[in-house]
Amino acid sequence: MWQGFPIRPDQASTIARGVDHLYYFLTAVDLFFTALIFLTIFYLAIKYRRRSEETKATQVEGNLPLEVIWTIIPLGICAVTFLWGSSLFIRNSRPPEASTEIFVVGKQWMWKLQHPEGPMEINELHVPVRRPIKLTMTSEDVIHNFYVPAFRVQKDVVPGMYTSIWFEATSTGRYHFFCNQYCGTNHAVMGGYVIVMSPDDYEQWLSGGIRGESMASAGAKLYEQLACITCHGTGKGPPFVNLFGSQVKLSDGTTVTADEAYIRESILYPSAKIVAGYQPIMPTYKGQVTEEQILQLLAYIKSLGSGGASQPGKPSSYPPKLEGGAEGGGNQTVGGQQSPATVPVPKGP
Amino acid sequence: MWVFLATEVMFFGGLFTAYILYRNFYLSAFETGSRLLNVKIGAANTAVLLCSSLTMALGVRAAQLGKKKLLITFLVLTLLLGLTFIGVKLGLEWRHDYLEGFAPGVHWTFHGTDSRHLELFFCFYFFLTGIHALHMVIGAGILTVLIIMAGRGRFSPQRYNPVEVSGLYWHFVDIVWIFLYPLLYLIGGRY
Amino acid sequence: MVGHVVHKRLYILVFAALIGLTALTTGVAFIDLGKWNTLAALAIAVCKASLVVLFFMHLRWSSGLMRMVLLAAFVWFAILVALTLSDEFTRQWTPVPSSWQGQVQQQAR
Amino acid sequence: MGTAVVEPGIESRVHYLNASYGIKSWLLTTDHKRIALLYLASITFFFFVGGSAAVLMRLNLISPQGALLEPATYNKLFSMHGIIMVFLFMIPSIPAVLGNFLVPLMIGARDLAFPRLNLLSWYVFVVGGCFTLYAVIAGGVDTGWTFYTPLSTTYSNTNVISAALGVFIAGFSSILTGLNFVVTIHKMRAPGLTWFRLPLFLWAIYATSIIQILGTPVLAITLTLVALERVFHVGVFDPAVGGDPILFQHLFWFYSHPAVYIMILPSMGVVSELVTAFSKKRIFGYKFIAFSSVAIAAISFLVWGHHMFVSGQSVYAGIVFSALSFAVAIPSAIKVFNWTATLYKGSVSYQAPMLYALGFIGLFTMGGLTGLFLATLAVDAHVHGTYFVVAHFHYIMVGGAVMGYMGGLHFWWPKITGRMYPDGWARLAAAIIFIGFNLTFFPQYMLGYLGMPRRYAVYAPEFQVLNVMSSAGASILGVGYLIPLVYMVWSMRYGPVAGPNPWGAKGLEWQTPSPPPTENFEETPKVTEEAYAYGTEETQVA
Repeated sequence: MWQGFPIRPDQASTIARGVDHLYYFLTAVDLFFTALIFLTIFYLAIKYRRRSEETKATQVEGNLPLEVIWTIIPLGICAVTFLWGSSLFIRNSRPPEASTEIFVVGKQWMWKLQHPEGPMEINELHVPVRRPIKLTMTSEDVIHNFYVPAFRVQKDVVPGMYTSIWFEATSTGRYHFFCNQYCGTNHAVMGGYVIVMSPDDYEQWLSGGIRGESMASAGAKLYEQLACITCHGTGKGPPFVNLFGSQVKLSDGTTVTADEAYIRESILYPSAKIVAGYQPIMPTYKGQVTEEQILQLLAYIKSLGSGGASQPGKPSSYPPKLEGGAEGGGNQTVGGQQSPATVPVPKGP
Repeated sequence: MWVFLATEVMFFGGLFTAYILYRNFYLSAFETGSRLLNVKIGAANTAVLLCSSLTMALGVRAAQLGKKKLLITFLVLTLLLGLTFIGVKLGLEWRHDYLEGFAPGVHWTFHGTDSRHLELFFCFYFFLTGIHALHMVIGAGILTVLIIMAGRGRFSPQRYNPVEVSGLYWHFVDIVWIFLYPLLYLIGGRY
Repeated sequence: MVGHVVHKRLYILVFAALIGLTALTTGVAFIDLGKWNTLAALAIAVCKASLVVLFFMHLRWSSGLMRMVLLAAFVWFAILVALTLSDEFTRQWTPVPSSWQGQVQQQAR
Repeated sequence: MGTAVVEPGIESRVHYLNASYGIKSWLLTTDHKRIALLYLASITFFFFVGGSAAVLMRLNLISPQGALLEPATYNKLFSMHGIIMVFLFMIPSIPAVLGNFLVPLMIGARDLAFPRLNLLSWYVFVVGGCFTLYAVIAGGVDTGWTFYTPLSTTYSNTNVISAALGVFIAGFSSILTGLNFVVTIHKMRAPGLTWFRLPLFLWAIYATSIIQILGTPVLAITLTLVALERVFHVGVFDPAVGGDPILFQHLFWFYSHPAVYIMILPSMGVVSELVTAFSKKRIFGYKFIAFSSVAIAAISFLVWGHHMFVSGQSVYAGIVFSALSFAVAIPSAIKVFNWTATLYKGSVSYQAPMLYALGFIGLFTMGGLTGLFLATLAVDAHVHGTYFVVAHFHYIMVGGAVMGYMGGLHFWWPKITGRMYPDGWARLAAAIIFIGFNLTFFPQYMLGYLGMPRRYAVYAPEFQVLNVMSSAGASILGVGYLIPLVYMVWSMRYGPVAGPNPWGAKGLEWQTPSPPPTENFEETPKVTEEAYAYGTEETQVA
């Protein structure tokens, strides 16, 4: 890289190198054809310039083999690029199983980033090097976009749904991130830095300074504060143990996967999907919980075990029998990481 | 004119796309919403509109044959039927839905199961029928002009293109309703 | 420029068919056919629309050009619907995994 | 050249410009040529309004902290720049000005199929323009030209409704124009003018009209929904009631991607005319260019999802749209190769229109090829929404479409006014525009890959060098656009008389006097030869 006049951002993630290679390939194709067209035009334009008013053109109507050739060649190049780009994209879209999950909430005009272990950051994200990080993102107002050029990843952050990206940083340092979907007045300053640290530094950072409680335990508190416990802990409402990732049978006979979107919807709009065997008695929590609190509740529910992951390939059915799932809490994993807080599993009175 | 109708197809097409999408997302709410509409009035109005299409077609035929009086009669009939449709739609149905509190954003009092998706259904209900009614009103205006022109003897078997073109427009609006009626009123089932 | 003059009786017949179909579609809605309700309603609507287009709008006697225009409009509408839905209905799918193992899980669910 | 010589040939003859006088004779005209000039005046006005917004933006970006504007002002400027340039300049530019003027002339007709509808569409356009200008004067819009929900429906406090209404109304003007062209080209061709004898410009205009007719209504209904949602605070894109903001993007891009081809296709048509006329040669591969226009129009409706690769759209839809987007590259490549091959063994001369045409081919090639980066999923996931995109579409729209428009305007200027512009100045301006353009937008490709997001009023200091380069280029580009304005206006009165066919070009429009009489042709011409029949016989001069 030329000092002071870079042609690409730092390559700081496992994804970056692959994207850059494809980019160089395309640049080469581009340069080749641009040069081809420019040189041909210059050559023809000079060779066949009108030397005098009398110069006559020789009429050439067309040439079928030539047309076929210059249809096939671009077609071939396009096909190669498409396959290359798509396969790379698919690979880059799928987070590794063991990713650490960090929750991101965008709002006009700041980023709130929440670590599962507790610390919440604003416009700054500390991550350890060489560990896959998955960002699960949502917005409180308009569409934003979380973009880290050095990692070559971005994704829109859309209100009302969860989107995600992942990356694995390869070298320590500070890397700019931006909001890359126009979001109103202060769009241009809605950014910050990803700070990639060595694992030791990261542990030190985690343990030092303002250390909030873990998301799951905050969620557990909410579970009691918001009185979720009075129904979901007593059997009046469906229990949460091993809920996440399982298949839920609904009263209208269909089943859904209990993913983030489903749980979020059920908190905000309980009557949208009613679990088979239960009454639609839950009030809406819209306006009473923030997006962050929803994420905390989500983390709590995930910490109670996930139905999909507990038996790979053979998902547990839901609702499970009440007495079976009581031991589910405690040391379950959140997104592949040991949850530091022990979450008490509420039992019915 | 056919080219213009192609434009209109895409105009309603955008709305229908959105409708199809949300209906699949929120099936039960849309079915509930559909059951809240008055199917009798809907069916009656469909019949009224079909009648007006018939009189319009007969009107075009009268113009082709150069029967001036018959043409005016049929045009007036078409206009009256069209106005009946608009009257029933806006005066009766919309008023009723509004009073019941089914007007999203303006007067919404429904607080049952899945209220917000129902709101979405009623958004579509008002947008779709509203834009359709707007087309009807424009159609009524065109008919009025045609009646005046016919009264002045502007049309003949050689020159009746405006009548025919307006006829196409009127039938197109009819077709839109032919799709709206089942999509809005019947899709939830009445059993 | 007198176009095709259609006999009055044909119009009346078509009209009768339209009213009949309206009654039918309303009636069908009162019978529980499950998924077939929607399909029946739409099929009947398509029949009715075709009747109007073919007879009232004289498409039966029009040139091929008109038919092409109409066809184009519907093809374009189909493009809009199909490609939009191709996104919306596949959004929950997870991308094909590197190891293909997740795919098996996906199918098992 | 500098003196005003009153040639008898132009002043004594009755033609469309001097057939009648007075404001009323212009405002109530149904003559397609006069309507074309009405459009020319209005879009030139909008071009300079939009252009001055761009100049202010570039000035602001000289410094990372923003040299002179508040972020809110900057946001309004780029929204205004986008809305005005796209909807009020680019989309009507070639179709409504050159198309209006040339379609009847090229097919040997007296006027368009619906002359009054044509006038109506100009008025509709002006009303749409007024709504948009009102939105600007009343405090601006800050949603960008894309009107993304829920920013536009719920969170923006600016004049979204009147801007959306303006675009909506201008859209109807575009629909009416397209409709008029389609019917005219179908029904009013001179005897002997079969489809495969049509000038390629008409093929391009025809393909464009199809897009206008089938695409614009979807934008209209979408913006209606946005406006209704703003008024009633509840609507179909609102996430609060379960609506999907991404659905808006689908509906928006269903029109707005093909809209890019509304801008570029007519330009491609113009270039086909210019390259043949100035190399005195038949076009290479007529049918390939003609069908590639239609193919581009059709495929353009299948690719809109490439604007949404990182929007939360499903990965599978992304793959489908990516494949379809590559498909549109093929017909574009075919065109470029055929134009280049047309020069082969020609007799090439370099008047200003040809310089614009060659500039078009070069810049369009670069713009088109960088489109491949954006159609490639993995690369787009990095450069999406950055200055790379900005550079790419400016290469297509300004480097491509505006170059073509300028070339066409120069080429047919003698036909429109009956007088020549000073060719030396015109060549100079063409060169300045080409250089200024590349200086402005090439650095933006690099900025984009470095990761500078678009629509930023202030930016990180690491991007400054390239931004300053770009701003410097913009000032050259601005000068480049002002020169033609001056000499074109000058030539209307003082330019030397051109004669019916100053370029020795083929095509029916050159067989009638310049400026043409109101009824275009004394008698309906009969066509007996293919388009671009250069070299068969000497061009007849009427």
